[in-house]
Amino acid sequence: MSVFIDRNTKLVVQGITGRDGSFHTKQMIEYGTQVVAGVTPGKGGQKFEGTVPIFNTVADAVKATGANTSVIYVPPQFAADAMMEAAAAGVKLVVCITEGVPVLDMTRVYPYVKETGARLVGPNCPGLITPGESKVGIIPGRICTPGNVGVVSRSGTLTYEVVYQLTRAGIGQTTCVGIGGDPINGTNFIDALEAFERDPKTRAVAMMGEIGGTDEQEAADFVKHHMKKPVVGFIAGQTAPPGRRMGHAGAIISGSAGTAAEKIDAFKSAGMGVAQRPKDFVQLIQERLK
Amino acid sequence: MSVFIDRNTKLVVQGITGRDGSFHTKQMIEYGTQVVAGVTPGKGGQKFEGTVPIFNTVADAVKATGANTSVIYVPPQFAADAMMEAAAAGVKLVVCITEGVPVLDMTRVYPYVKETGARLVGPNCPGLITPGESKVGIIPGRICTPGNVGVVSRSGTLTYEVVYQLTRAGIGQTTCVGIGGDPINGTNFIDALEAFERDPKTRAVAMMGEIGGTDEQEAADFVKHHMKKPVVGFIAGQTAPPGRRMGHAGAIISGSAGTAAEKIDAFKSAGMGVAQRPKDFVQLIQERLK
Amino acid sequence: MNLHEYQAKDILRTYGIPIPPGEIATSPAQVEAIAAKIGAAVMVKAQVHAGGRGKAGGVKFCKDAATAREKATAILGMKIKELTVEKVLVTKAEDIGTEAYVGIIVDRKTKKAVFMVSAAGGIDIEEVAATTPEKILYHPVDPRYGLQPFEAQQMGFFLYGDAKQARAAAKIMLQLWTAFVATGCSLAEINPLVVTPAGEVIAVDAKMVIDDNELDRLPAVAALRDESSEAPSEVDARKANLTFIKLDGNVGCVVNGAGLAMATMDLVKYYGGEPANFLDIGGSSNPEKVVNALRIITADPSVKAILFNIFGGITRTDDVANGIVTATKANPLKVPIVIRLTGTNEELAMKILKDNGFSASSDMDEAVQQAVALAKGGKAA
Amino acid sequence: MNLHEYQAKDILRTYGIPIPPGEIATSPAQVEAIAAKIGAAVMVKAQVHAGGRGKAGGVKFCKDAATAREKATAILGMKIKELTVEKVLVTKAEDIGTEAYVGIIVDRKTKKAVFMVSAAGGIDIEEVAATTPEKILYHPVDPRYGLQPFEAQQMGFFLYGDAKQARAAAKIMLQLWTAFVATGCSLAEINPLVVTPAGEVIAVDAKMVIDDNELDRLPAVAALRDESSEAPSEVDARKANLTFIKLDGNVGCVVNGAGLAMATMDLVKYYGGEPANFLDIGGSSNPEKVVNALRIITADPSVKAILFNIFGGITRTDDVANGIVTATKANPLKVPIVIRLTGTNEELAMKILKDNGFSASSDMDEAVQQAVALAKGGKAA
Repeated sequence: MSVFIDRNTKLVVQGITGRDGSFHTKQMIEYGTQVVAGVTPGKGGQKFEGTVPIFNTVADAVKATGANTSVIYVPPQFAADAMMEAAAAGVKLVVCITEGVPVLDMTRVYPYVKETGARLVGPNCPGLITPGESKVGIIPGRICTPGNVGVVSRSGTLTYEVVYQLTRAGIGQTTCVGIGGDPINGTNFIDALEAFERDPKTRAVAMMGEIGGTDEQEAADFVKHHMKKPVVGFIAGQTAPPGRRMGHAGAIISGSAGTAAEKIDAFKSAGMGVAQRPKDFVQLIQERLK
Repeated sequence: MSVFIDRNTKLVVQGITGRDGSFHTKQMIEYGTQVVAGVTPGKGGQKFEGTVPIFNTVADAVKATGANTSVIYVPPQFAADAMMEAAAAGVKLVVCITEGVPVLDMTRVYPYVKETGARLVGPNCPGLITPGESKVGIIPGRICTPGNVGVVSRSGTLTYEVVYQLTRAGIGQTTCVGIGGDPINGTNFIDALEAFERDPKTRAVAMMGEIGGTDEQEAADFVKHHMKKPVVGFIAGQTAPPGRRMGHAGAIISGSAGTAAEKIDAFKSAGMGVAQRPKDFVQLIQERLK
Repeated sequence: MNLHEYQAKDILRTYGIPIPPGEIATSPAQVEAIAAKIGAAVMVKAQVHAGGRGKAGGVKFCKDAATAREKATAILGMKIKELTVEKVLVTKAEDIGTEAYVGIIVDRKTKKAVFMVSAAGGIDIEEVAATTPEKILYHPVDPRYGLQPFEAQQMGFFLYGDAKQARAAAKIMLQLWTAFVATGCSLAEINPLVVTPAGEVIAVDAKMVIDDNELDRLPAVAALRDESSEAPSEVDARKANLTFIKLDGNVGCVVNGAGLAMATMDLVKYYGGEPANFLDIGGSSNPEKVVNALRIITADPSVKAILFNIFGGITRTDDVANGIVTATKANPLKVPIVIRLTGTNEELAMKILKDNGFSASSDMDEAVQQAVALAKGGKAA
Repeated sequence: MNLHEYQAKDILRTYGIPIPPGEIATSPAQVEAIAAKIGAAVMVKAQVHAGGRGKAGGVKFCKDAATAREKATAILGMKIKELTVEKVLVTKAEDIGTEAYVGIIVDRKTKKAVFMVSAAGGIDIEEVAATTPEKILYHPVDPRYGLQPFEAQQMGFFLYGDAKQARAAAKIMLQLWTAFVATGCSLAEINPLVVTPAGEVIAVDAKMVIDDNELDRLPAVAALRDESSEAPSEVDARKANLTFIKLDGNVGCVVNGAGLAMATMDLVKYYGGEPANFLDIGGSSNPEKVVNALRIITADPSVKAILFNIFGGITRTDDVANGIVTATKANPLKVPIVIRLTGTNEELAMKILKDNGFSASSDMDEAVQQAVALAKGGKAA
């Protein structure tokens, strides 16, 4: 078992002929993902690498191939439209890799996608991987191995680091979910934790947070009240200078400055394990899987 | 029993100090409606006629008085905002009397109000009256009498005409609902028919339609498939020149030109009684109440 | 309110829609000068609020300026569906590859503005809808988000297989949407949307209908009204805030409320008469409206009897009574009048009328029958 | 991107918000001329991207033009939080009745833009939030509908009992909302919003922060960037599409991804070192970025060792390896370098590095410990 994606995931790639899109589509196909369609307006009728049919619109792609998931590799100024297009076309999972999407775009995209009933992961995220079954996004396949630990993270490369260390220690993963680091994103920690709690195969969860916002505190609260499975957390940015994007005003609304210390305290009071270094996950998870 | 309004209706009047608002508020109070508050921005703290407290905002009025229904008598350029304000403040029924609201405003107001869970009646409507209990809007109270016929109409004064004739013939009404004649309105025939079908006191329904659109045809379809109670219908505009507001393009979308003949045919094939003149309602209803 | 083709094009041009250059003219000399300035073949197009201008001979291709002058001489002053052509649009004649249709209208059923697009353009969309409905794509726009680029692109690809043309059409649709909302339209259409032999996508004809309720807040749009293209009595009525439509009968009707006004006309017909007009004095009345209504109706020589049918709600019947008294004092009536009123302030109204020598009934059927009889030259009952 | 007060005011003025007249000056003589033109008491206000300008002596009331020149002489060139004052805003000094706060920020939790308004203005809103949170009204704006007039009016009445002032404030909030969206803000605030003794509602100070992700599509806004008010190394990094923040340590870090970059800094500290910077080369890499990153880091004399920590995903490690080779060939390094890389195209990257005489590890902890030791002057393990 797994969360969000599995061997039945039928993927359409938006921006399949771009630099990043084409590179990672090859990687996904190589990994075994069912890439059933690509979308590049104006290239409808062509084939990617001679095998994957390309369509002008996501609606056409879904109609012709039954794609149920979309992954987006388009430039930031087109990403909001691409997310809405995918959701409107009826896919159930939209994964947006693109970095640099304006936050006001996301204030509109979020309710739009939600109203269609689709799940959005990202933007500015590495996507998901269910080792041995399907990879949607850019998480390197070879660092993962099937197992029973769920991984969820706001960071891209930090996720790889942790997954890499888990895999090297022989700890496999059910699904790794990169939710992305943007202020407004489609799937948050709680959504992923809820899914891992329900997934029969997942026995423990590794969760990587960052400074800023209060998502980690709310996730800790969720762990405390709604989860039976053990969760180990990490916060990046203990030594980082205060974030410069939002200033303090954001913290007033959230009622918190979003510091690493606050978040670690929240983890502790939720009874979670706390990793000080990425490599600490290995031991903390091992203890909880015994 | 009744539909939408009754003796428990607690009303806030938006635009209570305007020419129409003040005149009709007096009439509503006289009729026995519980007018608990008025709203005129800038006159908060004053009292209307020495008795009804005035507030600056609907939110203030609802908070202070528990108003559950609002009626709107503000100029057309402010009506969309007034409807949204009422719905946002938590009233469950919003009745907009104002005529001349731009239709593009209504395309936004309609989903907004719906999302709050409130019912909108109007705009450009005479409102509702449950004889002997409550009157919200401008339907003259003295032409109504309590009874067991539900009345629903797209027209204002035509409603009065029919109700007047029913009352003179000794046929009382449960509730009279003026849904308004605008292209986009909050409550349609089916909504009212559904409510009358559920209302234990209502035994028959009089329904007044007009040329244009396909609401009457859909209502006839609803009567045919979902109503046990008898319905008598009338269509105004058999001799009217084709409507000049929308041209033919609207009819393409609706798949119909919205002529009187089409609508009367729909009534007939739904097994409804068809009144040729307003006064015909009397006999047709009497036959069905036997 | 209908806009002329040239007005719609002027607006759409400001939103970036590619439209061939053109200018308006009221004389053959002007037409010739404009055509000479364009320096290519031109179209001379009658600017009247009527469909079927082409069939009526109001749209002509002219290979040069001299021909344009000649054709314009025939078009200016001609009548199309009873409307005199006062102005022509002189516009560059474009070579036409394909013709498509793009329109937006407000739809009652979905309660949204809806795009209609079809690759079968250049003819009336009603005809396409009737004969080949599968050639029309309907796309309702969510008013909360507005038209999204991907939606426009989907429609663009519905029209054109060529990606460049699909993208150009999508851009035009986004521009048309912005214009539609900003201009308070109930209908906006481009027909035909043309692909030239060179592959350019351009709007060759355009139509916009403005929601009358928008005009108060859009003074620049309201200023586009061309009163010369409307019947004078309807202009007069509109200025008095009355809804008036001239008909062919002889019973002049003054009613409050569109539904009751239509029902009254229907009843006139039912009892063997013919209504001379539709006239709705609307809600929130004042005596002035009634004065204006009487003035407009009595100006029509075919009116043989006047019927008031007023059911007071927001309209106060005493306002109406006062209006009748004021108007008839200033201009004594030359035809009989039948007054039916009931509802708000009815007692007061009846007293005012009685004090001024009018009788009034409260029964609609009676009043209509009486008015029909009087119009036929019979005596009042 | 932060805008200066004068830039924010220029923008808000175009949206109709009432703001006292003012002009920007870079010399005392200019200040005097502007003050003389205003012809009344003025405020001279330092334009730097730092809070607490008033406390630092960067904002002065001047009763006349001569005083303005004198105060400006002191302010121009002074340092506020390490930033040199290069410009001052000279603006009409307004009599102040009451001071309120009106701000909009994008809120992560509600995923909406949220208005914050408070009658306790003129001081930092953080202070109000900390001491009297009940004095702040929060109002999230539904992005699908935008700010509605009734919502603005509710906020207006929260600020002011007087209806005229409440309406004026509501109008300003609607204008601020339009400016916020059109300018791609993540924060916009008016503090204080002032009611003058005459009862006028005006914006006396304003702040806008632009979402950096908006700048590509808003070139007019992007052009407002004032590079003179930023650290040169950060300007340099931004131009190279790198996220760079200078810190106080001696281990120069080059990492891909903000999360891993922060975790790397944390690990440097964990192993007893001090990071010299935060530097994220971002996703979709190319060798050029690495060249620029090395240039910026080696320009800092306090850097004693360089640590690369690259985990390839969308970043290809061969791009990074090529960048290191190119950069060091052009400018040989003067400090030791520790390279850790793994992930996408790792084998190729390792080969490139090896072929060019670099060693690289794939273990993060090892690499960090090694870099810390080298920075302290110890030998590489």
